[in-house]
Amino acid sequence: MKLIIAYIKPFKLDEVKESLRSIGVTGMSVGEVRGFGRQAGQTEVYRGAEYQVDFVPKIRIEVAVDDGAASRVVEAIESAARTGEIGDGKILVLAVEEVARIRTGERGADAL
Amino acid sequence: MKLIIAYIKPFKLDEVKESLRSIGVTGMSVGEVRGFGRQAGQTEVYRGAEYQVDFVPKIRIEVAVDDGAASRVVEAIESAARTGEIGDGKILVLAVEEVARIRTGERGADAL
Amino acid sequence: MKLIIAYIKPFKLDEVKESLRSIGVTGMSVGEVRGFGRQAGQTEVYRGAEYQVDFVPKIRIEVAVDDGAASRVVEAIESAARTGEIGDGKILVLAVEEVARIRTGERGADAL
Amino acid sequence: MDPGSIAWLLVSSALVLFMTPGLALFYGGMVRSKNVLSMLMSNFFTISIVTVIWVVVGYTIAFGADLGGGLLGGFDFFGLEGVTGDTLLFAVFQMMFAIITPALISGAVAERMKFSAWVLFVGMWSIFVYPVVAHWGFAADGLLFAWGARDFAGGLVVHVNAGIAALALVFALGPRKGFKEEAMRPHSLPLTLLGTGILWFGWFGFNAGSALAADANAITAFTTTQIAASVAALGWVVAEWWKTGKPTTLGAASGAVAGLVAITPCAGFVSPLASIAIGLIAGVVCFWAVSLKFRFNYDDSLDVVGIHLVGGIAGSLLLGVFASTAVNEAVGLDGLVFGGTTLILKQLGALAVVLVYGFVASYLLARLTKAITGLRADEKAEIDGLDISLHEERAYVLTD
Amino acid sequence: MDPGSIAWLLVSSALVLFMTPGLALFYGGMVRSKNVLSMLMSNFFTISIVTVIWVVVGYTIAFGADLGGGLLGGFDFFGLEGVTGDTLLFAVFQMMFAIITPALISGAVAERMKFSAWVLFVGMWSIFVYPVVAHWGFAADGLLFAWGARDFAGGLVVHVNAGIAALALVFALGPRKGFKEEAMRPHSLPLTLLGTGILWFGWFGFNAGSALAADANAITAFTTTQIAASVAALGWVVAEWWKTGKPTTLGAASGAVAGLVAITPCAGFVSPLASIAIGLIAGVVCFWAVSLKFRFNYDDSLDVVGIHLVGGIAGSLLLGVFASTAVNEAVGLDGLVFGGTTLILKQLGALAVVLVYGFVASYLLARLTKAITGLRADEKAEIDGLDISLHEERAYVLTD
Amino acid sequence: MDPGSIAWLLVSSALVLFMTPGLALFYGGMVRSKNVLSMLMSNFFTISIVTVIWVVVGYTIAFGADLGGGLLGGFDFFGLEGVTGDTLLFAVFQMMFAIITPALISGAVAERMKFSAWVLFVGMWSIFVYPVVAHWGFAADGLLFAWGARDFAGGLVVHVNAGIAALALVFALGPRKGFKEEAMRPHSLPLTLLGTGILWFGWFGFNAGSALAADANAITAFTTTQIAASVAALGWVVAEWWKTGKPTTLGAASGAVAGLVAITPCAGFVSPLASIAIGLIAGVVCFWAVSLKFRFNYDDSLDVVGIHLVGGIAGSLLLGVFASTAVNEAVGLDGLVFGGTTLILKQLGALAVVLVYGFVASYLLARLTKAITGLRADEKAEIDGLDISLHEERAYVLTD
Ligand SMILES: Nc1ncnc2c1ncn2[C@@H]1O[C@H](COP(=O)(O)OP(=O)(O)O)[C@@H](O)[C@H]1O
Ligand SMILES: Nc1ncnc2c1ncn2[C@@H]1O[C@H](COP(=O)(O)OP(=O)(O)O)[C@@H](O)[C@H]1O
Ligand SMILES: Nc1ncnc2c1ncn2[C@@H]1O[C@H](COP(=O)(O)OP(=O)(O)O)[C@@H](O)[C@H]1O
Repeated sequence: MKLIIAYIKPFKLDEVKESLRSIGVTGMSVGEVRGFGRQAGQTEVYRGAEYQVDFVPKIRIEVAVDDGAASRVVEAIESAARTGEIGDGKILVLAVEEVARIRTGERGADAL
Repeated sequence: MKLIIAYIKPFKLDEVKESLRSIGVTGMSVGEVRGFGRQAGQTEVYRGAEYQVDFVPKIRIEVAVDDGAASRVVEAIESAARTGEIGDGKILVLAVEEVARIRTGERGADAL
Repeated sequence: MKLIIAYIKPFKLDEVKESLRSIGVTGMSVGEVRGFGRQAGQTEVYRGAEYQVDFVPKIRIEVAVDDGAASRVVEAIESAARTGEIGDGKILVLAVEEVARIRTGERGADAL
Repeated sequence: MDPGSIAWLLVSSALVLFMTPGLALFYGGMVRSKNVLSMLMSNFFTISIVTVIWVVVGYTIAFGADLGGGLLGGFDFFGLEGVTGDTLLFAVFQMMFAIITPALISGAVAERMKFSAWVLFVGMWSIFVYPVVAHWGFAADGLLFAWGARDFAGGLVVHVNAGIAALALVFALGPRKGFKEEAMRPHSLPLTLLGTGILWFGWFGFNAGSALAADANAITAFTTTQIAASVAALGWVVAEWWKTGKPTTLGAASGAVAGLVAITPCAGFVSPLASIAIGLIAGVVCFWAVSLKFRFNYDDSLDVVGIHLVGGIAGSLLLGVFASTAVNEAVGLDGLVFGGTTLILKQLGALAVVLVYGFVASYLLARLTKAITGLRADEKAEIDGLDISLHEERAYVLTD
Repeated sequence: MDPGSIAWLLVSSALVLFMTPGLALFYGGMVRSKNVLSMLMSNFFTISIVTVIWVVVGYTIAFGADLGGGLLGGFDFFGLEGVTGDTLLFAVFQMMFAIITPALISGAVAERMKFSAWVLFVGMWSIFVYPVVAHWGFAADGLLFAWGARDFAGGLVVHVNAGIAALALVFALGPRKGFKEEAMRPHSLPLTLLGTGILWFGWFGFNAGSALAADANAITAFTTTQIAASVAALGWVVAEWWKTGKPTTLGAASGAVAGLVAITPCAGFVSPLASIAIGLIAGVVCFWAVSLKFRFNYDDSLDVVGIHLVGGIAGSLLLGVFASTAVNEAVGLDGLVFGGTTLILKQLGALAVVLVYGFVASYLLARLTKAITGLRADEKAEIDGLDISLHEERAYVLTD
Repeated sequence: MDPGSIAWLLVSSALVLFMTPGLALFYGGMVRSKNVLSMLMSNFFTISIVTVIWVVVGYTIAFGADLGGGLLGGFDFFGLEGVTGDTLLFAVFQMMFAIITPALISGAVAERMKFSAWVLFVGMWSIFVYPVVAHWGFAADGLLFAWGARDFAGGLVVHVNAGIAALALVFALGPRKGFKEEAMRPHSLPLTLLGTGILWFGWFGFNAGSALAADANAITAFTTTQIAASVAALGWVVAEWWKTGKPTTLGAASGAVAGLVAITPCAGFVSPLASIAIGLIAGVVCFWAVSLKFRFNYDDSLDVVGIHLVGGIAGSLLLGVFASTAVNEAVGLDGLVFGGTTLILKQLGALAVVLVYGFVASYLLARLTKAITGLRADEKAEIDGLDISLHEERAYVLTD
């Protein structure tokens, strides 16, 4: 199995979720991160003092999937999250050695 | 070494922590995520308009452990986090190539 | 490619970011976690009742890098995040099978 | 004026001023976290804009000696010239109404209107709409007042006026990206509830202060205000409990505000028992009215139309039903339940006048604003949030 | 009544009403984030329920002409019939007390009581308990007042009464899941401190308003209120600094409230110097009292017993020590330090009456409520939080 | 005193007390989330400390019969001995000023000062500095007042006095770790805006209450306060819009406070039109002044110097420009625009006296405090945050 980690623009979460759902993904976990990258951070001003904040808000998605589904998932995220502008984010694919479903104790693909 | 990632119900964190502690785990890192899965989201109502929120709050735990301890850790989490109801969560096991302790520069199992 | 995960003390984030930038790292993602480890938690008191809170706030950094850069990145984080006191944190190195840049669809090292 | 009444009007003025920050929080809690500062800023800055305008021309347009036909006040009090003592106190008390009225509108255009456009619109509206309508409804020689329509503390002048302007502006502005598709949940209901508390508190100054003395009429207005707010919250919550199965905090807050709106034109003109009926009707009707925007497809973000326009109309008409010359002679005519049929017709007429003028004038000002500054923040700003885009600030930084 | 006193009582009424939202925030900050709305809702909705009940029957039970023996007021003022002018002002001012008293109880049952049960309980309690005890303690012909016991602004009628009801309700309800095992830390102390500020501010209306005139007695009550609150905060913080090694923000807030509670029965009856002693004792005693729940195993979630019951008892008895007819003749008898020994006995007697009646009546109402709606949210609702389970709302949405 | 004036002063006292929690939130929102409770605690606890000190010695130092030369009040009112009725009301009203003045200082030393040091410093400062300067500026027989300098509601006594003490303390304390390197962004601007709303609301009591009666002068002071605050917010926002390209919420809030500060010494002595000028100057000048700390390298964390010292100086001097005996005879002399040249010199002289005494005395007290308790939290505490280190509490727990 694979763990797919994606960093995306926050307002794209809904589209990505729907896109994943439409290709049969049944689960995912989503968190907030601050991203640093090519996309410039934003200027903030407090009482006349300007600060350049390097980090921009991003959403981090984790999806564990079967080996076979991995590339479809990557593509689904890619197409849903793309705006074409800098800062659209990255997708990583990692190998997962084992998966367990807590409720049933199932292991492997059944646990997803 | 292995990295064990678990998504659990928030109110189970204390039990899972104690259970891990009792089998000798000395460290872990815990974050908040929103989970999407079989467990239905909750309805929210604002001024009469009902919204179905697909995501439910979950806790995400990361534990890096020795290869040998991995299955014990998975089981400890499993038994502590189980309620038997949908949404109890998943556990993933990933391979870790290297670990370092920042304070001492130690590497490998000693760093844990 | 590798995914480097580091748990560090929150106030060290700026130094770590600068240190990574100085060795040519162009991206990273940062989140908040609560860490459990050797470092003692803090006592909190509410209306005379004392609570020992085991978790301490930590910053979690993820950096995806080329295989060749991994050890330099680990060292850069290590030296920037070190205070020499308990709780400085850990660094994990995991293998990444694939990387994609959402904006362009690039794969592999080019996507970073 | 006796010192007791001066004391009461000073306090009332302070209370009504305090309502605007309260409103800012009430609205601020309801928007998404990326827009809360833009909401607060629109409200706070409205205090600044309107204060200046009111001092210079607003007061005199509203309360200067009528220029003829009850249409406009003359320029006798330009720059508050010669306004001192008790008259100055009245001018300041009324200033606070002039401030909160456009501030109310901000809820309808939340999360997408440009700040510069807001400043321009409020500036013009505070010259060409508010003081004009205030003259009609509040001045002794004003069109509607002289005709016999009544508005105790601003059901027409404040709430209907703001509500219809909100509708006009929403038409000119268009809906938020994602309207009816995304949830757009309130980011902090505790903030909204705090705002509700402040609004309720301040409304005693608004309504009971409008008696313009520390007397029995102020006591009546105070009482009916408290009752209507309470009963309307009850009405709204029961209605939603019955319809959606759950009583909500936002429902209680919204109901209370609906009740406060509806009692505003009636406060010192009706009995405590009548205020129970007024509150109940307002709570249920406004609960129903906030769903209209989905049906008719206008994005009144925070329900200014559903609550202030509809609640204001309800209250203004219910005055025609429950007004009692026994409670207060100054209302002039009895309402339906006391056998009077004239007042409600005058209220209807007055409503029509304010609705037509308010809509047309506000819509024209919105188009004019659009021509000068544009009305909407660009799409990227709307997506990233107005706080960072228009104000370069973040509301919450919990990570430093 | 002179306009100055009308102005002061109008303001005081507004201030006391404002205390309930303040209390909601004070409590709301102390619960976990999943229950903050349920806390706010319990308090805001109490305003609605009690306002209606007070208008219909509450006021007349409390202040109607006594039916005999000082036990109950008659039904002369049913539906506020014939209550106008100054009497209406008094009725409204007292209404605000009738509202905040049950609201105080909500802190004890936080994080587990069903909302429907709360509504029912508050409704019945506001008919069968509050106005009855108010009649005894506040009405000139009421049992305890006529007997010579004194309660300036509600030490007995409000705080002891609410505190003992809280205890009864806690017994009927049982502890929260995890009581004494989990930390259950306050989710937002800034909210609690804001609530404290509002409570303190409003309390001036509560205590100095109870002089029922803008006169020297109001000034005294105002002063002693300020002093007692300050000194009690000092006392609590010093006590905890000494005991746990750290001065806490929640300690300062809790101490201030304890002082405000304790001075309530005394405010217009004691000298400023006496209020220092009263504040100091209240701060230290209540700091100690909030630990009792762990020792005796009752889950008084937000320390309504530890602060309002204990603080109210302390204040009611300390009136027997520090009361001064030189400060205010109306107290009737001097306290111990001025050589009077009767008043403290009367205070003890009055306390006993209120404690017994309050506990028994509140416990019976709790059991009755249990029989009708059940008292507790089910376990899943308690785990998921009452906000989402009972109200289908989330307090904070920072991710949209 | 007539009941109306008593009512107004009771309310004003409550309003000024409410400003301190307001200030706590205003400041609390601006610090990082790990220090917000320490900020709230410093402010709330200041209420406790100063209340006690004021009752015991502060009032009599400030308003006891002069001991000679206008330097100090005598000990006639030690422990508020013999202070009752109207005099007690005055003492309580003035107490609230004595409280908020040191509270203002807390913003300058935010995020690093030890709590024990703060307690000690405030205690001594409230004996040796505040009441002394209050005597000079406010007492009829005080040095500066008798000489002919004027300070309507505390431009010198409150704002310059607090501002210069802040500067002295900042010198003694040194900058925060990371000053000029890290961003140190406000953690919750909604909290700051809420605080601004409360401050603005309370300031009506501060300034219009200082008329000490519900009369025409109170009305004037009320009006000029409202105008100056509004215009200063406008001025600040326009200045920053022009300079940085964006209008900010924090700018609007800061400007409003700057205007309120500057109008304080002038409120009842100038005309509404003059208050426009005063507000405008204050807004622009203070916007410029908050940048000085970066240039001159002193870490005045939340700009107490930039806003209160500079705004207080501006207002005190502008009184010399705009004072009008036609508005209020009590100002004694006309300002420059009315041809008077003496008043501004007296204002300058008075400023010099307060600046020198305030700086020297505050600096000495800071050194004394350092010798006794130390001034700063240790480095680890500063890094971890003062909340958890000094108070063992966390402001926000959203995860339980
Ligand atoms: N090497 C990396 N490791 C981890 N996360 C990264 C890395 N590079 C980029 N990211 C994440 O992806 C986001 C987008 O990257 P960025 O370089 O700004 O634009 P783009 O995706 O268009 O190349 C970043 O904000 C960050 O969250
Ligand atoms: N494929 C997945 N990848 C990542 N996280 C998942 C995945 N499936 C489920 N989860 C996480 O596990 C949680 C529980 O999953 P769910 O399907 O609701 O119930 P169950 O664990 O009983 O199968 C989800 O809320 C989500 O956080
Ligand atoms: N086994 C582990 N798995 C995941 N995270 C860990 C683990 N051990 C420690 N951590 C993280 O590293 C942080 C520091 O660890 P700790 O044991 O306190 O000190 P040190 O880094 O000095 O050994 C913890 O707070 C936690 O966030």
